Amino acid sequence: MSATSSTIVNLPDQKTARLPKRSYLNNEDGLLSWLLTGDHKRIAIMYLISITFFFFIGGAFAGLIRLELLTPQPDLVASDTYNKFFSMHGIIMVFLFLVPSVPATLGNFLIPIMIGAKDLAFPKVNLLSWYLYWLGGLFTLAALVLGGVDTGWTFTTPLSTHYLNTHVVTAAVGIFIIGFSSIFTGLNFIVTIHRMRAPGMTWFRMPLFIWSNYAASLLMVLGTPVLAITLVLVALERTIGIGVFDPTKGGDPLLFQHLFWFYSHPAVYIMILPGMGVISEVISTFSRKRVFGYTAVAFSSVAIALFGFFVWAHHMFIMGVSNYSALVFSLLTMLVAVPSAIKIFNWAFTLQKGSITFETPMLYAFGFMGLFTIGGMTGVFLGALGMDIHLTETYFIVAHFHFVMVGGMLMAFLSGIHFWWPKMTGRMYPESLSKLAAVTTFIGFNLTFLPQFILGYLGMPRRYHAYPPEFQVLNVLSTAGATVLGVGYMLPLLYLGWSLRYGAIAGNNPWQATGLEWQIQSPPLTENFIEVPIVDHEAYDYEWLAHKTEQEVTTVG
Amino acid sequence: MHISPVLWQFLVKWLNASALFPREASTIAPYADALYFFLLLITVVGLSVVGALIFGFAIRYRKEKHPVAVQVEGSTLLEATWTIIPLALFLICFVWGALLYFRIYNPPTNAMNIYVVGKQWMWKAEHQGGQHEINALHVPVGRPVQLTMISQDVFHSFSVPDFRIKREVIPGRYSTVWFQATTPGTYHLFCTQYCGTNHSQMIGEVTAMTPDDFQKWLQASTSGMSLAQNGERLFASMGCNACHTGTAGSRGPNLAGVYGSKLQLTNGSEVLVNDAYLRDAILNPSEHVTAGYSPIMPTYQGQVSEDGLIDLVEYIKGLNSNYRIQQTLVTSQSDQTAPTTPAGVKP
Amino acid sequence: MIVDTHPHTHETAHAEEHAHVALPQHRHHFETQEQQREAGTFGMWLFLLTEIMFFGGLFFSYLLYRNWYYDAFVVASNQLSVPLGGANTAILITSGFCMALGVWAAEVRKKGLLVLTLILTMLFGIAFIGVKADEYHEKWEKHHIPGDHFDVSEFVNPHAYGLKEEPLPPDQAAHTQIFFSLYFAMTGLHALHMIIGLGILVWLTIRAQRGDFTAGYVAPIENFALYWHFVDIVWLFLFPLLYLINRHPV
Amino acid sequence: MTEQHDASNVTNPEHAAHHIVTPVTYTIVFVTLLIFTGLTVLAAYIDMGILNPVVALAIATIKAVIVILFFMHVKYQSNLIKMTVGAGFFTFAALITMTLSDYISRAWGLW
Repeated sequence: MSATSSTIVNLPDQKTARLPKRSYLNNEDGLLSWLLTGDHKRIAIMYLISITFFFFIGGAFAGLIRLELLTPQPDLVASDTYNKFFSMHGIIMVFLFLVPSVPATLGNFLIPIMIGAKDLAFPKVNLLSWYLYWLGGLFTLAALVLGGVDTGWTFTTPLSTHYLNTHVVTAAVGIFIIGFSSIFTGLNFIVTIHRMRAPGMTWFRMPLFIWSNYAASLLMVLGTPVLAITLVLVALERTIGIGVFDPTKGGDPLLFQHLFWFYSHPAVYIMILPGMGVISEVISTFSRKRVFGYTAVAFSSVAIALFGFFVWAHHMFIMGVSNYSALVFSLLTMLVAVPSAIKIFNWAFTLQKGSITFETPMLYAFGFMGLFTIGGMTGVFLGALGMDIHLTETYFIVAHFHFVMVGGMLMAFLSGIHFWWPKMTGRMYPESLSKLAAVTTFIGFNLTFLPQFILGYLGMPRRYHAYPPEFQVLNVLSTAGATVLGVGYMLPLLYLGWSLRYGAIAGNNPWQATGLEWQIQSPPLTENFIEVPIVDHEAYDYEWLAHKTEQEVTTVG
Repeated sequence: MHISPVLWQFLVKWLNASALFPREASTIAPYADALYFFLLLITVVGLSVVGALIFGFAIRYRKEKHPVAVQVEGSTLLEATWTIIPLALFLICFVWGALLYFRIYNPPTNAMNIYVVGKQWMWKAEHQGGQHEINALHVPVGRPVQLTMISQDVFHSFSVPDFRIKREVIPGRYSTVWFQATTPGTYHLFCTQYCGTNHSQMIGEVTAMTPDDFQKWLQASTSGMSLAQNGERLFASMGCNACHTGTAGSRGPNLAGVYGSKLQLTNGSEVLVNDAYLRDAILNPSEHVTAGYSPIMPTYQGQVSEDGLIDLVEYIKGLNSNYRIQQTLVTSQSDQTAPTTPAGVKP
Repeated sequence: MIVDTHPHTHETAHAEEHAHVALPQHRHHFETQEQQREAGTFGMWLFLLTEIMFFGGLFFSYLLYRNWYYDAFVVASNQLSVPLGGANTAILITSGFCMALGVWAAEVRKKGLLVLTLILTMLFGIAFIGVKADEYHEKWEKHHIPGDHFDVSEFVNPHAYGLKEEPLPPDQAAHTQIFFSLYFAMTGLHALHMIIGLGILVWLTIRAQRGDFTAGYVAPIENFALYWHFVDIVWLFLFPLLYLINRHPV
Repeated sequence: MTEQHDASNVTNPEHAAHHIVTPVTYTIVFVTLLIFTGLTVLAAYIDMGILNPVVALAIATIKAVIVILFFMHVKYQSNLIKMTVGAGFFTFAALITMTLSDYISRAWGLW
């Protein structure tokens, strides 16, 4: 490895390299060995396949939405069909893709390995949560096949309870079940992180990926049940008419909003926090430096989780919450933005005095930082009370949360998938093609969603099937961007599939990263570690790694 | 709005011309836009700082240039800097936003009141003179207009982007918003809260007119009966006047001049009589029994529409004496004795 | 290959650190049984945390509407039978007591006692469900189940039904439906938890009969006891909140 | 247990010794719970005004705490478990107080 090369990738000699004879992938054969497995890595792979499946279903709906919005007239589909498009897009993307995306795939795969454990604390519960995910997914698909749901993913009462004739209860049952899948995942992570750490793996030696997943897990465990009970009440209201959310019977429709957003606001942190964990790992690895201000980044995750429970009513500023309450929630919203700012700057300063290379995961991470900054700052627009009045319920808010969820979370997810792909499969993805995909995604994303900010300020309401013609130019831009974005997302599916067979053999540690997961073989053994590791160094200790490599060379070589 | 007005006009005009910016057609719009530009500014600055850091470091410390990383633990000073500066900026945004919020949601006392009823999928506007409009709203420029809004079914949201105002229209509860249009013209009116199948058809036009034109419009589109007159008719036909006679010893409390007063209730609490209270007292009378009266009033839940409630509220609001109540009680055929239009609501 | 190694491998670690032989229930990925037991307890508590929040949403709805429609809540609440509710509280406490004894029996390895206490726990649980079913049936006959058949005439005109209550104005009487909605949602979900618990109890009893839990492996009994006690606690709040809002003559 | 624990294993500083609660304790708790149940019924029949719900909730809370501490062994558990229980009630309290902040202040005035 010459000092002037522009990459840190260090692959074994491809002529002699072989995948390990025994790994979690070939430890047992047959479909049943997968469907009944307790191995967190296999479950992670099953999750990866499942969420990819749902991602492309949700993505197809996104495509249809953008296609309809190409022209101002309601010409592609009827309005109730359009309403089903965005409802199914939201439900599938939020509950079946974003919430489980990083935790259930990368988290499942990596959390035990990163802390030096053989598996999650409750492997059977882990498998159960995958089955619950699918059961819930099947309910959602059933609602889709039977004719779809047109409540929007927010199930606003009394619309969802009294005024729609679609399969609301089926979808609610689906989400209820998926909620328990998410609860069990979170529960498993918390117990694992508390109880299963290897000797020497103290809290402040844990990789930041663990910290952020831990914070997200807390939110999953404490927030999701409130959504569950809310959906139960919605289903009861719809089937029996219990009146709790029905203004004609004395119920308060705003109560639904409170209970729904008590989960659904923390849910956005469930979505973004694990992504932030990925970014910490990637930035550190590709700048060969310990994350700047490790403690601050770790605590900011916990702070986001904690504050995350106290800001939900900012979704209801114009919905009739009391103005005093709006003040309090707006103030707290401003406070919750601070930890995110801390993270962004700490990542930026991690680059300082590093030795930076630009592999695909790093490109995605750069994309994340830029887009998340925009997403976060536009969140401040919406947190400022008076501005929120004009901006809420318009395309501004659509653009804002897509910047956070897609520009942030999905970028982080793709970054993580590329980063740990060699570990998960033992093979490298094709570098130049994946860089192309990263750039395509970034361009496509901005083209899709930047115009929507302008549309939002112009006042174009969200969930509109038809719109005034003067908004068309920006909508056409957005649709064009969505096409590019679609290509950007199809590419990884193709080349990652290709790499499963033809990718270069990665070896144990292609990035020369410090995490415990990189010190074992790729793909790992079922039991992860042959011997229980004892941790005697901080996370991201590149000197330790260099020292260790040196020793290996002298003793082995 | 501390930028020079010339610059401001230039900026806004230019943005308008490029169709990237909504018109500023209300007194609130410049205030909202000022905050918007401030937020935009700190976003651009923040993004530039982050971008500069990333690109700067990425170029300066790329592996070819800087093959060996120097480990840095962190820096409390730096971290404090980027905790405190964003926090301060966010707090400014909070205060500014809160001030704007109260500007938008605190109507001036001299505002002219228009009622809006939202239903799937149309907007009904009701002027005090009895002019009804569907999916349209005519307002005069230069005069504050307060909208008292309610939904008949689901959540809707009344949004006029060019005025920078928006407020949820809630089933079972009045919500209000106000604006003062500055420029005559027609503006989009949107329902922005998803409300079912034809959500995107629940649109309309707000027409701001010069006061003269507005007066002409009012006269041209009158239905002959003001809201209060409709209310009076309803008051009689539903038999309200049987108890609320306004005479001593009547079974219901005196309603003349009740609007705006403070009432002592039997449960000991004191309430301010406003639109919301009147509506609630008609629908849930036994929870709002005026001290000294017994809870004998039946509920009118489900018997009177939101429009009817608005008529009743408007009638009670303008009730200064019990003279007409007693008169209608005598004739008891209110719809045949076409009442003279009260001076205050001349169409 | 490995970072550093533990002085001994997983299997030998066991033999040295624990005098007794590893139990068959010991899972491979835990270092020690102690770790496994604590993980189990911790996991169970986290699950109960979700249950707190699950019922929490309902408790908040109750709090809100109780304040809004206090009079309706009082009248509706007085329809519930305090003797039945009180008896059910006692039954449930007794059931919980039996369960607690069961944990002790498992810990001191008395198989017969464990099976006995589990069966008692179950019987008291069934008794609770039985009483609850009787109360539900009464509500059904009186048309106090929310929905299309809900009938407020008993509250509007109590004297016709031989009740001594003050009549409630119709607009307030309509709000009794919210009370009954919450009553059925809360007690119904509570009863659902009981029924799930009873199902698990049957399975535990069969395993206890086989002697699974009296050889040092008590985690399932302990964790189930946590669940069962939690269900008790929910009832300890439901009873005063639903049955005892205002029982004193005004 | 703590002191005999493998010193190199610092991963679990949060655990406590396993404690067996005796039937005597359980019986005392059982009887206390029954007495409190009787008390709460009695209290409901006495008019204490605003204090009625306070007393009812106080008694219920005392009962719940007793069950949590003894029947559910939290008194003998590690701090981790105690914190977990605390976290649950903290979040519940957050839900209630923050939501109530809206409902209570709605009555304060129009703006």
